[in-house]
Amino acid sequence: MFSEKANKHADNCRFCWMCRYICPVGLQTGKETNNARAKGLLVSLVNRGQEFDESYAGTMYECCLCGACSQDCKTGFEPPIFIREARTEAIVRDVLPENVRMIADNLMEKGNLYGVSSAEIQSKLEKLLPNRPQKAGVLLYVGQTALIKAPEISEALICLLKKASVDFTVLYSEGQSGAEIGDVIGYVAETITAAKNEAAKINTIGAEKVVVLDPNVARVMKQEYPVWGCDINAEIVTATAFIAGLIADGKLSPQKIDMKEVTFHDPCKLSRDLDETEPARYILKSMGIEIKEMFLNREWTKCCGTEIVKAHSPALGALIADGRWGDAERIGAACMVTACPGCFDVMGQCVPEGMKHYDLFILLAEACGC
Amino acid sequence: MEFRGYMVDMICSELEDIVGSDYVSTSKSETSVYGVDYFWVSRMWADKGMEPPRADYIVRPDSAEQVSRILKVANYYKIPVQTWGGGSGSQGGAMPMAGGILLDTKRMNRLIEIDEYSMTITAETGMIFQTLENYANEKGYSLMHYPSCLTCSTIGGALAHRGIGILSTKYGKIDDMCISMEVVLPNGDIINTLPVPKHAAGPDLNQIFIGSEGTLGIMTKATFQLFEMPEVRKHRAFLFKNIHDGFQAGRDIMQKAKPSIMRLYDEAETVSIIKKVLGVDKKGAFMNITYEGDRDIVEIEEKHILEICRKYGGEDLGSEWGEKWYENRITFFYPGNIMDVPQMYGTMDTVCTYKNVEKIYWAMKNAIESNFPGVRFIAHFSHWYQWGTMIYDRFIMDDPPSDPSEAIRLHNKIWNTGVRAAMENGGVINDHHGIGLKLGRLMKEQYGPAMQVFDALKKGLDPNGIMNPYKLGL
Amino acid sequence: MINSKKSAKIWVICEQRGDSIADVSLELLSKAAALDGKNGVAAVILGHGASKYTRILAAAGADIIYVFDHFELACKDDCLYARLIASLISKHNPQIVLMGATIHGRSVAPQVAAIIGAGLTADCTGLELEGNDSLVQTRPAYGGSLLAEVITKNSKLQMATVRPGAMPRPTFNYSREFVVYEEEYQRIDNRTPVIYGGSALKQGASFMGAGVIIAGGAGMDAKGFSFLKQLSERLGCAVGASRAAVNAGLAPYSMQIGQTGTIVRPKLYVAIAISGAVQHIAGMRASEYTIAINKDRNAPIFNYADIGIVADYRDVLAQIESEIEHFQRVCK
Amino acid sequence: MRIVVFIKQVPESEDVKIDRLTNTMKREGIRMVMNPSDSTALAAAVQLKKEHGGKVIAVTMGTKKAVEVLNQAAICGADELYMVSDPLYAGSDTYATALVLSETVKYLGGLDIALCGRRAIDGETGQVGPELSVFLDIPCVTNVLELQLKSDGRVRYKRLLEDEILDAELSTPALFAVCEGIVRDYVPSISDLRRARDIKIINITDNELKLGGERTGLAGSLTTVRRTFQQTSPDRKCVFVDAKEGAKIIIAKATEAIL
Repeated sequence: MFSEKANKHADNCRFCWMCRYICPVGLQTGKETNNARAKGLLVSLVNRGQEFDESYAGTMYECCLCGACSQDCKTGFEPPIFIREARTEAIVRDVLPENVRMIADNLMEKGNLYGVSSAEIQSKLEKLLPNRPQKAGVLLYVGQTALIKAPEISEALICLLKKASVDFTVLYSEGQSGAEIGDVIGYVAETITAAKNEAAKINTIGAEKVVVLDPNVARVMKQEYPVWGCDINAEIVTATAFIAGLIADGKLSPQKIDMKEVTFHDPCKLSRDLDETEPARYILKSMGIEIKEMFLNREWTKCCGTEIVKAHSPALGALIADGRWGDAERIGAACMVTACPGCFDVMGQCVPEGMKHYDLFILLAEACGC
Repeated sequence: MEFRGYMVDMICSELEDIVGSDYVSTSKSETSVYGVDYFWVSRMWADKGMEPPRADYIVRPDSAEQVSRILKVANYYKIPVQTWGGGSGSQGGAMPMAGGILLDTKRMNRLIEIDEYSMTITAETGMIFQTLENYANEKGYSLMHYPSCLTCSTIGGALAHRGIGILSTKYGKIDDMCISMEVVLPNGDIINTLPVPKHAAGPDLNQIFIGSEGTLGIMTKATFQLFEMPEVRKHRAFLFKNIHDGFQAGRDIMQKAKPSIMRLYDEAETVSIIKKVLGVDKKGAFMNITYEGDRDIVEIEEKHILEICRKYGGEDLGSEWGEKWYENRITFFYPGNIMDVPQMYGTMDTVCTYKNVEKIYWAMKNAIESNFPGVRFIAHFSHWYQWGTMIYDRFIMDDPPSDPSEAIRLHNKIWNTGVRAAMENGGVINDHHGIGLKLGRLMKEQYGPAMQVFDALKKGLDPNGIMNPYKLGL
Repeated sequence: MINSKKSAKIWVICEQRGDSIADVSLELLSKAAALDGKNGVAAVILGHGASKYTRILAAAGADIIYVFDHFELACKDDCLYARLIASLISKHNPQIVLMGATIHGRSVAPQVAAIIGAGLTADCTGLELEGNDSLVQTRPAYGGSLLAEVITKNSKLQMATVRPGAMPRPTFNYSREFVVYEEEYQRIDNRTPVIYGGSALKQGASFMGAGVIIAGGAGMDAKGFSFLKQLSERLGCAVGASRAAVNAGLAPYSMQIGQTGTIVRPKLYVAIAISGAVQHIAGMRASEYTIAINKDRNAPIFNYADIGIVADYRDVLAQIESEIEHFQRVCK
Repeated sequence: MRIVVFIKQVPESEDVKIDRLTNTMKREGIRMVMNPSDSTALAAAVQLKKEHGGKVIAVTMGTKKAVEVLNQAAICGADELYMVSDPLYAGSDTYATALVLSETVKYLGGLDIALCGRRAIDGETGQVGPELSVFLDIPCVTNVLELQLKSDGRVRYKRLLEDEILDAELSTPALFAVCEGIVRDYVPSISDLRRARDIKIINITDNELKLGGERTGLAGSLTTVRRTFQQTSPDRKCVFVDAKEGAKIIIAKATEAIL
């Protein structure tokens, strides 16, 4: 059963392909089911009596929820609304494809995509910042992707915070923020409960600022938490914005790095949803790096493929990432910088011959002599 | 898992053997999605939750070689092959009416070459046209082919139905832009047209396949000319007392200048659509003109255009509305702005010489409005030539019969009436949407004995008649 | 001859409010007299100490006044009132029974109608007599975008509740003659609710009789609303809020104006940072004069406004601040 | 405890467009939703159930399309769903509707607490609740803001009046017509949604209620809409002024209105 809102959006998208050219999945797979129109059409057909079977469900997960379609829509329709609800419907009707069921179960049982135990996550956090301060002005929220898939980024960031002598700590009991589970099972009570728990944990630290490393998490905390009634009594700041601030205040003074033909890949959530396109560019500039922009940049960025897609369909994830690498190759870039643990992990798996791939914070840590 | 039959599975495994099992699908969700295109009828079916026409196999090859092998299999089993690019055609050309194979070209989306010296770009035809445009833009060029479906259609789709873009008045239709092609013939042979379209080596092969709507073969690669980005692109809008004055101005302008866009809206459309999207609340015939290129040349063109419009009493609305139209050129086609089910509607675009333009416009308007109460008729004139112009006329019926087959019969009757009115007065069956499923029946009326040329091509190239049955009247 | 009147054709069920009579009851008495004075107009008044209102009811147009005066009626229990009124009606069989479309009236009237089996039209804004007997009742439909003309059928008694302020102001004639019937009250059962007391809505938070209402939308912040509160105290006007603002926690629900809140019709309505959703328009479109303030020139609210100000509301509030001294000088 | 909630499907007010020729509502492209105050009533019912146990029984009367609101009700926590629909009942006014609903309640075996919205945003009469209470011979309270069930089976409630918020108490069975209050979309859990899928909607027609055609539908209605027409004064002509000018006008008009 879809909400009235979802139905309205689906019924408007079902015969309209206008955003196809911007859909990272559709462009790479060339599959007709991979565009907003197809997914809207399927939802509307289900509402008109067609059976919602496993093949429908599978289709709904071949999407990054990157929001490029909403960004493109001239009349303001938002496919992610009904695609998310269709995912919920798939779970309710118990028609999840095996590969998706696996990550859905991980999220609901372990609170992360990868089925890592909370004890293990805690130990990772303890390793990152042994004997953390109980209270601090800044709380660094790392997020599961950075913890499990890109620990080097978390380490670099922590090193930078120390270098700038920021009074910060981390949350050893980090769990599911609602970002990943919300994309996999939809915005249902379970998702909101997870978010509420996380908000409560964060509030125990009593920090004024929560610096969020993972843009997906930052987006959910900034935009969905208020709607879900999960109040964090602190300012939510993305790591890029926070670090850019430290550089501007002279708390960090990076050395020039000699790199040519560098392009920057905007994380969807950062550029489209939080419209933070400049802090990352400012950080690169501070290292004397000049950016060779890809044709699709800033809020028009093309999604890397996302951790979630990679988790349930590795091949598809890689295919989508290839598409983005192609954009970089065509403009003659020699290396790509990303600023999101997800992008780092997904793009990292298929770096083309002769190209290099860096994470913004790792690069900066280098430049700051960490 | 119901029993599907030995041969059914045999064909499936042969197709999987060609393209790989990931790229052959018989799933409910995929066949549903490929069962609805932009054709009003298919949308009406979907809106009523009716079972769409389903292909038996969705096949997604990624090279001409694979296409060739697929066509060989199809010919052996004599099963239909419908080619699907973007599916955004309004004439039902991509609908899998005969079941069998639906061949989606979108995996063939590689950029082959950009020859900046000869100013050409070559790519596979499954590429979304906007992507091709982006690739050209990355190098500072453009194809200058901006149809409203730019972002959703494929290169192959534009070629297959002889498409047109809003800048056609200066840069031409797709058939003017295409230089050379690779085509897979129904028997599986892969052929190339000559490297250039202008020669004295017999008729231009390109023009046989451009507009063939997948009935004579499958285009797999195409080369187009590139244009430099214009130094300036200026917009201007005018309001004429009536369309007659607008026509005269348009005709004269075409003899003197080369605008890229020239669009004249009839009184009805001026008050409806133009008001809705541009907020121009005026009575009369709205015309917006765009001219572009090197600054100094453009200034001269502008001088002529202003003079001519003044001569015919066109009120100069300045550049604002023209710019506004250009910004909104695609907005017109988004949900909420464009007609949609449950309305019944259609675009009966035709093209003719200036002599016949007004005759046809009034003939169609009267034929539609007098024969079909409750049907509105609006038109604009948006692609101009030295010798004539295109009439983009639409009919809209707000509450069509709810019974599908009744609705379809009425739909066909309206189309017959409108298109015949055009043909009887020197217009043609269609200008740039193609024939597809919608107008096939009227092709013989249009061509008369000349139709045998197409029939002969069809028989010669596709003896088993497997290529996109029921389309193009072939 | 009026004294000889035993019965009346049109009845108005009057409502006691605090220690006076609700304006709408008086409006209805005058309207009833205007509709068909010669066949007599009766007023029914219930409450504790209700007897003391007979003169003003008569002055407004009542020829006959039925009074239920008993301390047990002080609580204004709708169900109890309904049953008393119904029994009185079935004793005298009037043709038309009118009542104010107050919260009380819109609860009592339907219960009366159901007991008697009478046709009832809610929240009318117009009443006319057609021929001699048929009451043509006009009421807004679809959030006020249309008017519906309703007539009663299959029922001798025609009932309507009428929107406060919809009828002309009453004219009073204290020399009119009238008869009063003291009706005897005896308790029916113990279903009467126990009242623990009421918390009066704060000054400026009640729309009752408010000549000026200033309403804020979700486009405003808490600071803006607290400014409106001060303003209401200084101007003596009421403060309202849009649904969005209420949902955003900027104002209590009791202050919500619209289809899902209160429907108001002040002399002056000022809409601040309210876009003008259909459901809000339904609640304020009857206002005599409307001034809208919004950043967005295309906000629908402007289609319903006499004066439009395209600006950030803070700037306008600042301007009002500076204007207000002058206003208070005028009041003195 | 049997808590019966009466819900109605109404057009989403944002979607209502009037056909200026026929002076009726345009039907196409309209989203149908649960009447706002009804969904508040439903939420209150589910809350009562959570605190005191019992069954929430959702009843709607209308066309077949109205099953959507019943499904919605199930998601929000209703245990039984009844769809009252019969050609005979078409065109019922508030009186006839209340009669049909009261018969439905009797057919279903009575109730302990009845809840409904204070009024539907399409009809805007608010009469069905009070009329229904008479037919059920139970007391009713309208414009209720909040209510809680006490251990002695009585209901303590807050009622919004023009000038005050009343705090009172009433014995059950009784009917409460609740205000919209702050309507928040209910966010269901996966299990809510699964549970809802398993609840079957039970249809009730005149075969069950045996009211016949005289007392129901158009025939049984005591009022009839003779015609609909447009407001004499439609949208106003808006004059735009700047902030300073505007502030002056506001104060001037306010002075005039208040003095």
